[in-house]
Amino acid sequence: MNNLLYFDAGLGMMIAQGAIATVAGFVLFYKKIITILQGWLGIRKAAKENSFDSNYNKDTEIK
Amino acid sequence: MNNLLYFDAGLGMMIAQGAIATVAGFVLFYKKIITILQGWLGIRKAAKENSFDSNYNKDTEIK
Amino acid sequence: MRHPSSYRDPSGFIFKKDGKVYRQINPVFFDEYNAAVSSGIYNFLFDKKWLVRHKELSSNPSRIVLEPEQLDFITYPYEWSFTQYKHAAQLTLRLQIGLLKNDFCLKDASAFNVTFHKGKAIFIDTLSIERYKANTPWKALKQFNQHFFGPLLLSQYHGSLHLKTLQYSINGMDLNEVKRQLPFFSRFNPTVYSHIYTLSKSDGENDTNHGISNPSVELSKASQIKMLSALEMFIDNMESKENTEWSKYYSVTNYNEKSFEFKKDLIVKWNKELNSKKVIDLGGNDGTFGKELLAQVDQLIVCDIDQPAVDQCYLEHLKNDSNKLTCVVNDLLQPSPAIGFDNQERSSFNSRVIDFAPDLCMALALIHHITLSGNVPFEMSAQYFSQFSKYLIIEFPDREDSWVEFILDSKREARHLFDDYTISAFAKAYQKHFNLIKSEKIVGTARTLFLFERL
Amino acid sequence: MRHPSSYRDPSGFIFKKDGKVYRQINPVFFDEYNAAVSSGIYNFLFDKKWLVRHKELSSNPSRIVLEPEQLDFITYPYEWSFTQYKHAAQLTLRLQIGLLKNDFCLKDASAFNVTFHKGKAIFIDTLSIERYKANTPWKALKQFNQHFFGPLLLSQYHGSLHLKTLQYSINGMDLNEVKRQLPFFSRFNPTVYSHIYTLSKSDGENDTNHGISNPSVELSKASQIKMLSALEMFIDNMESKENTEWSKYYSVTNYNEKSFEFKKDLIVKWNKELNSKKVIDLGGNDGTFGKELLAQVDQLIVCDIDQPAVDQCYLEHLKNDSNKLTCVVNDLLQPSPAIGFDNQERSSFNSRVIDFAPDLCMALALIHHITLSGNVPFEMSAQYFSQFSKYLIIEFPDREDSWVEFILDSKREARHLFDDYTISAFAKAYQKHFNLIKSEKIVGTARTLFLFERL
Repeated sequence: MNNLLYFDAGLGMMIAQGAIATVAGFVLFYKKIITILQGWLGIRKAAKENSFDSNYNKDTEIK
Repeated sequence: MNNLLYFDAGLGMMIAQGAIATVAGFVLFYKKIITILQGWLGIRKAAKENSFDSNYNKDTEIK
Repeated sequence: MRHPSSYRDPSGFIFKKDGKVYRQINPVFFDEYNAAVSSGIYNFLFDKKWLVRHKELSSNPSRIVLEPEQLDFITYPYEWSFTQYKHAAQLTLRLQIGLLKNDFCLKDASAFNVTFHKGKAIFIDTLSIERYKANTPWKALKQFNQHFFGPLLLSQYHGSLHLKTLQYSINGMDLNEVKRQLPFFSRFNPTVYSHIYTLSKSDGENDTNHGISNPSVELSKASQIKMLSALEMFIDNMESKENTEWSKYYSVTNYNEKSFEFKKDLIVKWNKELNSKKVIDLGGNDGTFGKELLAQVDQLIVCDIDQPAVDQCYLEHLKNDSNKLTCVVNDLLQPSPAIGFDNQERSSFNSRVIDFAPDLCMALALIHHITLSGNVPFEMSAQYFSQFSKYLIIEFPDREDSWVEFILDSKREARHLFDDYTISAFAKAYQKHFNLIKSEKIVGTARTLFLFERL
Repeated sequence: MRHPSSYRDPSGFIFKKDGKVYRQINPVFFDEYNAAVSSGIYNFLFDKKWLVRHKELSSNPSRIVLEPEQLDFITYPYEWSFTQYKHAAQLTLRLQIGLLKNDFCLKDASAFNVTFHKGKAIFIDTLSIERYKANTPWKALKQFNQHFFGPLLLSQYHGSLHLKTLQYSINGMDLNEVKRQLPFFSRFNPTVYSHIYTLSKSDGENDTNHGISNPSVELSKASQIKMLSALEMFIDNMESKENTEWSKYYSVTNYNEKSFEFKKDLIVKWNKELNSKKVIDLGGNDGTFGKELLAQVDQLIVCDIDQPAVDQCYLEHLKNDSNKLTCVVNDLLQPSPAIGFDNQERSSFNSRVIDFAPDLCMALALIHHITLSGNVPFEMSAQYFSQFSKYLIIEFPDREDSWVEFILDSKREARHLFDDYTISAFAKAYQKHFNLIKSEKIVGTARTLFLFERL
């Protein structure tokens, strides 16, 4: 009954989002710590080429 | 290059068939022994309904 | 005109003329064809009902023309239930074994070479049969595993989604992909190990072998027969354990016995008046209702989205040995598309139904799924059904029906968007494409049966 | 006329008139639309180039009509390379996060809501944007995972076959199927575990929940943004390691530097004479040759069967920030079929190319694959190409070409069936559908470039 999904979000899925968000909070916190530590140690990742953002930002075309 | 397959059997595949056939020989031999043993012990599998053969054999329709 | 599905083999091709299908044989294949004729192998296979019958219409130095028995409705591998797929695989192996014993063989093992005719698997590519050269291995073995054994194994372990493989991968499933998805313990089965694991190693070898000369490779006929028999035996023992919501459907049914019989009787009565000879039941489940018409009709096609239900329908039918029934696994919300080169190699489900030209379409217990789960407006489904046949028997479960209630409940805050799901809106929309001949409420239910005639 | 792809959402639909696409909004959605307009959210997203621009054409109590910016060529998810798929997924998440911050949200997360325009991912389903109700979870999360995250994960682990998922499973991949195919260790990643393993448990629950009342479920906006940001970060870091024979192609190329430049120059020169503005390169690999035309044309579509090559093409193109290039993963021997309800919901690759109406088709290093690997006779491929454009530049590698030799060698005993693969047979067959304008041998190779004009 995949088709139900278009409008029916699925109750279990809605409930699960609380747990997913909590996990995500930990992940983001952890990444932040890592980034800060890397900053202290002078490690910096090169900005990725062709990231999603670069795609839109450098776009100078005039509509 | 899946498309090559229509005519190109693939050399490795051709060579492998010798080994596959040898394995199959063992499998068939083993099954035969089992069947004979089961015969001695009076165990007999019920003929399967809807097997491939029953499908064609019981067909009494006249062309 | 050459049929678009028939270009891969330079030996000849299928063409259509005045609505009939013919097969042309090119001179490059004359020797093979004549050898087969004089050995009597074609007749041998006709008698076994393994090969579609043909007669030779004409023969001259530039071409031979055969007229095969005409098939009304071709099903493709991705429309077969598990047991159908199994029987098609077994037919291919039995054919190869039978041919070998007569010094012939199959030059390919495409699953598209098989279809179902009079309810049974039948081989339809006559030009795949050629003379056997002593001690040569079977060059179609890997193709057999890619088209048949791989999809069957995966669907046995992981469900019938994998029987659809050829729909998106017309040349079969790469054996490395099959291997990857098999459970670890499967490699301890000698048949699986040798056919999938061993042969997957030779997949993609073409690229690296570049330049290597071809040594001759030998395999005795007896060994090849052993290999094929063991594989056939393995396939014969395969079983699908799959069960879906639909298999439970009749146990949690909304019908009591009486309503059930009432509905059956109504369909039989109405169809008797219509005197339809070709009927297609578009959401036929296991064929429970469709089969009621078998006594009246010449041909019945039962389709359903649910593989286990269709499998049940096929198994029942084998028991009763009817020659009139074709079973098809098909999701009406995403029916088999036209695929292959120029999207013309394998035609769509829709166009095959239109070619089949049924007198009557049945759509029982279907409209609420299409409308509420698939969000297809009534007018679109009406138009869809109207392209197939003159008459349509369609069942409308009203908002009080428990299935409808359940689906509506699941929409929650979007529920108001479906306020138009009513019997009057339904009847009005359908009457843009059909005349309403009659309708009758199924006693004891919130469902109504309609008989429409196309405008 | 209502467009067949646009029936699922009762809020409104797309229709075509005089070759232009319009969007009708039904009264049921007026409140949402007006709220979006007065908040300025549409303009905000237009400026970010995340949402296709539209202007309001008319408004009355029964309907509002929008005219969106017209897109010349729509690509579907199953035609995207890995990075394209990733960027489409990221766009959807960024959009939802951006909307949340402005008290709006996406009511669905179908991958068909995104396509590529001027080289960049763009959201095209304006009516998916509705007001956010405080503390409600994202109802499209599971759909997002079925359409985007699942296929991306599987293709990361198991290859780009899995990017084709939506072609045969138009509602996305069941998360249980995704889970089953993920490697064991993947569950130790918190993002994968929570989005795939946790949510898969709720797949299929609809059937059993029957009758349970709906408790209200809450999730704060800040938590939802965290959840989406972590998912977006994970996706941003995904990489496909896949490599196929084609990626090796330019390293084992049959060309020396000089022949390569010669071929480039020839194409540029010929196209200058033709003055084509819309070009499609049907076997364009990573776009090496197609891109030579960028200075001359307004629009270029580069297609290839090989996902890594197309990905390379897309990445290159992002660096150079061209607005003219569209990249498509497509197998010419089994191009994307027309799928969905009545096979009309998503149109076929062929019909989209015909609608795009290119001035010129290019088929470089393609004909030997189509003819010898795919066994498509010259006449059929000629007819296929002729439906797309007036002009055709096609490269013919003769029997002396090393690739051709390799393919012919692999046919072994069936080799004689391909004796007709010659430049004269090719030219003769193609002249049934085209006038030969000119041809020129590529120096230092066994290949000839032809320029044809449709009869």
